[in-house]
Amino acid sequence: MRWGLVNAVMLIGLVAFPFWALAADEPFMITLATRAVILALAAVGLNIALGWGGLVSLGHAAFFGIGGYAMGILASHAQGYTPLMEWPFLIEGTKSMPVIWLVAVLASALAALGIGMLSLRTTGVYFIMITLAFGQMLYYFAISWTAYGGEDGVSIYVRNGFPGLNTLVPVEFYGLCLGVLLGVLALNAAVIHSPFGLALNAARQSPDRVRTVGLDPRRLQLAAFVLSGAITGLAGALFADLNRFVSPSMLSWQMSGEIMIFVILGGTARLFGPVVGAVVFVALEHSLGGLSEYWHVFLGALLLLIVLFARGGLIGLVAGRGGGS
Amino acid sequence: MTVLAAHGLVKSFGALRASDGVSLDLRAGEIHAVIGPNGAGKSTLIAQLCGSLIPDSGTVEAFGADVTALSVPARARLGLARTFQISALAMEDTVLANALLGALGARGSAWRFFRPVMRDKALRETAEDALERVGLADAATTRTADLSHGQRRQLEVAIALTMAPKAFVMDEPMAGLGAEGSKTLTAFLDGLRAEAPILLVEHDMDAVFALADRISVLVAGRIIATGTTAEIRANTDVRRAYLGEDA
Amino acid sequence: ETKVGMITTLSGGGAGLGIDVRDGFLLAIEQSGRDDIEVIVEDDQRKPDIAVQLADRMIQSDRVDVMTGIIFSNLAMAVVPSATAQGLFYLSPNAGPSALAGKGCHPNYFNVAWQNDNLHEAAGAYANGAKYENTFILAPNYPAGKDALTGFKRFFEGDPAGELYTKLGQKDYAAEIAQIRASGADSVFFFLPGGMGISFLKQYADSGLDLPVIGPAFSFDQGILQAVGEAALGVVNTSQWNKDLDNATNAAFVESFAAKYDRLPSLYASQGFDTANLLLSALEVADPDDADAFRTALEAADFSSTRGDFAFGPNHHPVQDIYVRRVIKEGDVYTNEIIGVALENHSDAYAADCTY
Amino acid sequence: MTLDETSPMPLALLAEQVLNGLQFGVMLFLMAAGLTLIFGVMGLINLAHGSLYMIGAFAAASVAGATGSFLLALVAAMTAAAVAGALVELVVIRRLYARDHLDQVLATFALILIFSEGTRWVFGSFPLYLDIPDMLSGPVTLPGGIEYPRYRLALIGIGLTVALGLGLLITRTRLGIRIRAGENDREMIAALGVDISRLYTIVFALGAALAGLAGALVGAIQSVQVGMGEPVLILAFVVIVIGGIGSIKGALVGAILVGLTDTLGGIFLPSLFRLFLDPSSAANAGASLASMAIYILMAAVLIWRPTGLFGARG
Amino acid sequence: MTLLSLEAVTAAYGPAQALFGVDLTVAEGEVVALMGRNGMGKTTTVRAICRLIAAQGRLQFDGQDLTALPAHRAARLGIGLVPEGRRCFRDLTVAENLAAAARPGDWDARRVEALFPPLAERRRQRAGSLSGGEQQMLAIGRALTTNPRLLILDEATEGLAPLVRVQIWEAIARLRAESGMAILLIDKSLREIAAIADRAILLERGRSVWSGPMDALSVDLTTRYIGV
Ligand SMILES: Nc1ncnc2c1ncn2[C@@H]1O[C@H](COP(=O)(O)OP(=O)(O)OP(=O)(O)O)[C@@H](O)[C@H]1O
Ligand SMILES: Nc1ncnc2c1ncn2[C@@H]1O[C@H](COP(=O)(O)OP(=O)(O)OP(=O)(O)O)[C@@H](O)[C@H]1O
Ligand SMILES: [Mg+2]
Ligand SMILES: [Mg+2]
Repeated sequence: MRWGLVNAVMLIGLVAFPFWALAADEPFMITLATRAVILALAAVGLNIALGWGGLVSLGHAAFFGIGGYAMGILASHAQGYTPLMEWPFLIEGTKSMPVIWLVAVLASALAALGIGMLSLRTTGVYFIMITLAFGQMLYYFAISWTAYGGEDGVSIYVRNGFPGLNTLVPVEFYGLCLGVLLGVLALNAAVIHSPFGLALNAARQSPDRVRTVGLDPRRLQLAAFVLSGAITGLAGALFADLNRFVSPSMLSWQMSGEIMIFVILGGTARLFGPVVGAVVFVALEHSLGGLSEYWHVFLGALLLLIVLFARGGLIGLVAGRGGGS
Repeated sequence: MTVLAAHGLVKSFGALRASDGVSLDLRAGEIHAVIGPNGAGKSTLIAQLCGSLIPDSGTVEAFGADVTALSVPARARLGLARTFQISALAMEDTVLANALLGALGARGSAWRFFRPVMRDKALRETAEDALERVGLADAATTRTADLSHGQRRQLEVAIALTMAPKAFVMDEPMAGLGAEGSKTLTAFLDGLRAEAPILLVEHDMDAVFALADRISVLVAGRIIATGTTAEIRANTDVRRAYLGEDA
Repeated sequence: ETKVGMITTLSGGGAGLGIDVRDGFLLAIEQSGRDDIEVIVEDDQRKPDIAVQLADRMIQSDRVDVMTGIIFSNLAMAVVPSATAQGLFYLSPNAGPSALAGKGCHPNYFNVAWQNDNLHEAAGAYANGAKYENTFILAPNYPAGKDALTGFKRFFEGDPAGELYTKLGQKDYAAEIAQIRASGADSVFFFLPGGMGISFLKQYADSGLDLPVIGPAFSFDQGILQAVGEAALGVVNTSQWNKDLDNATNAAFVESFAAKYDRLPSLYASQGFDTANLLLSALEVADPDDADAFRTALEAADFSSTRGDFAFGPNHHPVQDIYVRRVIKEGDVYTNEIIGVALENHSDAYAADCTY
Repeated sequence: MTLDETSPMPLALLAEQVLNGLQFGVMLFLMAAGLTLIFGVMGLINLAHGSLYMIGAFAAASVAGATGSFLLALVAAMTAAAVAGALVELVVIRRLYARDHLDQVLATFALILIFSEGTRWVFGSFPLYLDIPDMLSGPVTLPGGIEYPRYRLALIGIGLTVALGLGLLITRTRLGIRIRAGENDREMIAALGVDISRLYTIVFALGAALAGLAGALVGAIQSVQVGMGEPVLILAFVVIVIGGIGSIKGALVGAILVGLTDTLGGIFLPSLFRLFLDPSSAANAGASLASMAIYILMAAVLIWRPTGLFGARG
Repeated sequence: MTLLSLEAVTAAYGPAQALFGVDLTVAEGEVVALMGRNGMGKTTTVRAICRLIAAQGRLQFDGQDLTALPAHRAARLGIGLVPEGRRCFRDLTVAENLAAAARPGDWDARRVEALFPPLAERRRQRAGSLSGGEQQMLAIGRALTTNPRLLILDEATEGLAPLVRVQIWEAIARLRAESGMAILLIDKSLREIAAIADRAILLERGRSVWSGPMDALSVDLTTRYIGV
């Protein structure tokens, strides 16, 4: 099928890209690609809630930011040789990515559980807005959280380490992020074809039906929301590591909006939709930036043309509608 | 033996008493039809029996236990299968996927994240059997939204079948079916009562008189009569309030 | 050939500041007549992650020698530590967060504008001179806002009648103004950059309250004054620069800037101009490839500043006079005149914490 | 502080603050009314509503600058925003009614980019000047000795008048009936012979005009600058969600609730924290919580009533 | 005189074709029944006439080409639709439902209320809170207030209790008798249709397969195409 072809092309492109960049002596292109891959990961996370779960969350920056702060807090303590907490038991900071990832995933999953339990009482636009509300609460909290820099955020000077890799080398860090993305995509593919995926899909379309066969749609959706939040949280940790910096802007509603734009732009409920969306958006941002001081106008116009003429997102445009997941 | 029963159900929407002390029971092996004018509270009664509405007072009993406090899924897991007055289906999915959902529900859990559902033989068999029985086997890979109205009603029944329930509750399964469709479905339901009793809400009097072992007449939230087909046909109140035939 | 990477805010709400810094900077480069300096200008959209990305690009692909341009403290915090850690020089034309002045200072980081607290400290000092005893103070609830009130209180000898942190980006100050009225304060100090300050001043002027107001230059600068209009007339503010500062460099700068861009230069333009001149002066002596020599050349600050005397303290932040200005109307244009000096040869409070 | 920890807030000050909250709420209502109308009638999530607010303010500032008349400026603001709104509806939105909500989100997000940077292109990067008209400047003394800005009183008056007018329009006129009918079933109203496209353009332009009016009115006491619309947009969304989407009454109640919460929260929360924290930490903690207050309000309302105070639909 | 005429009309929902060639005419003052089993395209034909779905072929109303018109213009030519599923404006009151699309003519809210007395008693009640039968009456009344020359009734008795059905059929008969309005009728109950319709058209898989006077409709045809 054509969408299968699109996925394959994307995959090959992502893997081959750094080789091209190295050959063309464009090292920054690798960093840019890393950014795209990480944002894609965040969007893949959102897509699970939004695309398959039908949960349009405008608060995913919360998880992105929590992941980011997990990295910022742990690494800044490790960097300053100050313990994270001494009572009731001693917790030290760390500069090890695997540990940071674990913390980021757990923390954002926990947050998603709490936010999800309350938000899932509502549906539709109300759900959009209540998730936004929780996102904004965390945003304002982070702004005034002086212990970790408030609006200025937390800087770490050197990227964290991953066993067996030199993360300071752009290609190696790119490879690591791509690995994570592909792993998560594989997980995503498995989940949507699993019994859980089937039930989640039905819960989006007809919660009453799901209920009458003896399943609880809200619990299915909550599980999807938690999974989604955890993945976006992981992306947040990587993003913070890419920038060696975390600040409340990672928690802002604009960030939530951008992640959502990636998903819609690429095509909702398509495995590679968010990846296409993020890659295209980052590429546009990069290539239009030099065009004019007012390049946002052109970005806007392009996006507008895409929505008007590409039903079902860019993947839909290329691969045709229907089929999909 | 009583399979499902309502005891003195009261449910108000604001000033309107949609159920005003409704008591009724469904016995093993029977089809019990509930008829009554539009807005009499039939769907409201079904919603309370299945758990999607909580009664203001009164109790619901299923399979010998008080289930008034149980949720819809919990009652479904006990063996209560419902079809909707307005089809509630996963429209973007295939017909088979909808049936698989029922089978999944019957199994009691959807918490499996990795094994592709299509490769689960047991599930597929249950689902395909049910489709076969209602005559939808050929449409298994059709998108549900592309089904005709009548086929959707058949799918509703098929999903109920996948659950191998101990009682069916059906809200106007014939609505919108043409004469032919009604005849087929009537014959099918006739056979189904051997598997599990059916509480049937229906306006199609031909079907009701052909199928029902007992009939209850609900008017303005109250049961005004319960009896055999012959008794109801003869009841002048019913004729005046509902059938519109000269008494 | 020297490559300079300028990351600054050119789009969105804060764009006016970045544009002025850029224009001032480029004016100085142009006037130097040197064609071996390439300035790469990029828009950070006021987003930290974009700023970091641009910095990465400039370092990795463009291989710049010196970076500059950032307007906002939070963006500076995102870019500067990692850029200097990679051996680049960073010359700040505006933001001066305390974290980079004290413990987090770096030998390759130079601030050509001020440490964030400076203008607020000067306002505190001015308040003493004006015999204010219970000034009401307010600022947005974010690190620069807290630095502002801390800076003010560091020098203010009276007892603030009230201390308020407002929401970042807030535009309606009716509630705060009512509190000021009720507090019995004898004056008001506020730090509300950008649109927040415009809103506050207009609403304050309309409220009928006539307590004297002081603030740092940011809310009274050239780019913004026209939008505040009459409400700003007579307000006293503190600044290290004004267009009427009496020195030859400044006179030439003001004239050439106005001639080239057809508007009066702002504080930010002067800072951009000075930053470029500092860079040019160091390039005369050494090459950035020779980091130690280049650093020494920068430390000497051997350039003529639009502010008159200019020197770096031990933490590479300015030691300079800070003036008191008043908003006046010249013809149709609102602008400032200098009415005195608030602090002479002022450095910052964090220098002692800085060890390289 | 003269407002020391133990003495209660003077009644006059409290009254003044309540007025402030009311005024803020009433302005939010102007934004929210258009948004809720557009959402309710067309099912459209219009993120570009904030841009229309900005367009109103810029149009007002330009016209006030050129003519010196505030009244003309208001007319210009409403006209410019209505025209922009109608254009947007005709050129873009019209093609998206049949689509997913999410496509509308993406399209209107793109419109924000175009409008914001386009405005900067035309008007430059510096804020514009727009001031209160002389007639309405300065304070008046209200009963109880409260000195209150005349302009803000006028805002409350204008806002409530618009609310009343809009309420009558929606409930009493044929246009209003058709708008609500379109909300229920847009295909059906067309099948009965009502030109739904024109109705939508009118509603969109009406919503836009209200946003433009709000932008101009608020622009006179705030800054007229690029990007001014988005923070208000978010607040307007909060308002309509609290009130219940599609309900004008809900928008009014929601707006006033949000206005009061925001204003009074900023005052009382720091005082509350002062009971058990030192003044500086109290100011800090209070300010932090105050900035979250309306979001907490919204979350609480939705958890309690998942479709807002007056909403029926999800 | 022919009011409505369709020739070789086709239509599709996205990729799925639903009409393959429908021919149909309704003359002024005539009552025509459109019949066929479930999913044969009756509602789709109605949607094509009302311009709610894009259709190809020749569609004319009163000599005017319908295919170029948007839905509201078609309606204004004098087509009044009572849709499948009633679709009253549920948040509007009865009176507002009757006002929403009213156009000047003989039929106003008063006359509708005279035809359906239950509506008069519920003028201020939300349509959504009416019983099914009352909603059906409202849907018919709403179409009448547009003063149509052709009234289209799609399943006007579906899901109604027998007593209410009788009332609806009586009203339709009165309409025909009193105002001589042309009516295009879709319904499942052959007996009632037979009593009122002049002509019938049978649909089978999106095609019109038979058309003729009501009394020429043989048992053979009805078993074949309707299933009774
Ligand atoms: N959620 C609700 N809120 C308010 N009123 C309701 C609600 N649900 C049902 N009603 C009202 O309760 C009454 C009974 O409705 P119900 O749907 O049970 O009738 P019914 O007998 O199933 O009618 P029908 O034969 O038309 O399906 C009606 O008047 C209906 O409008
Ligand atoms: N919205 C839709 N999308 C896709 N296919 C549709 C849609 N509506 C109807 N169809 C299909 O078009 C065909 C004709 O349907 P239509 O509703 O016109 O039938 P009908 O004769 O009115 O049937 P019924 O008696 O059940 O109302 C059917 O095969 C149906 O499945
Ligand atoms: Mg019912
Ligand atoms: Mg039909």
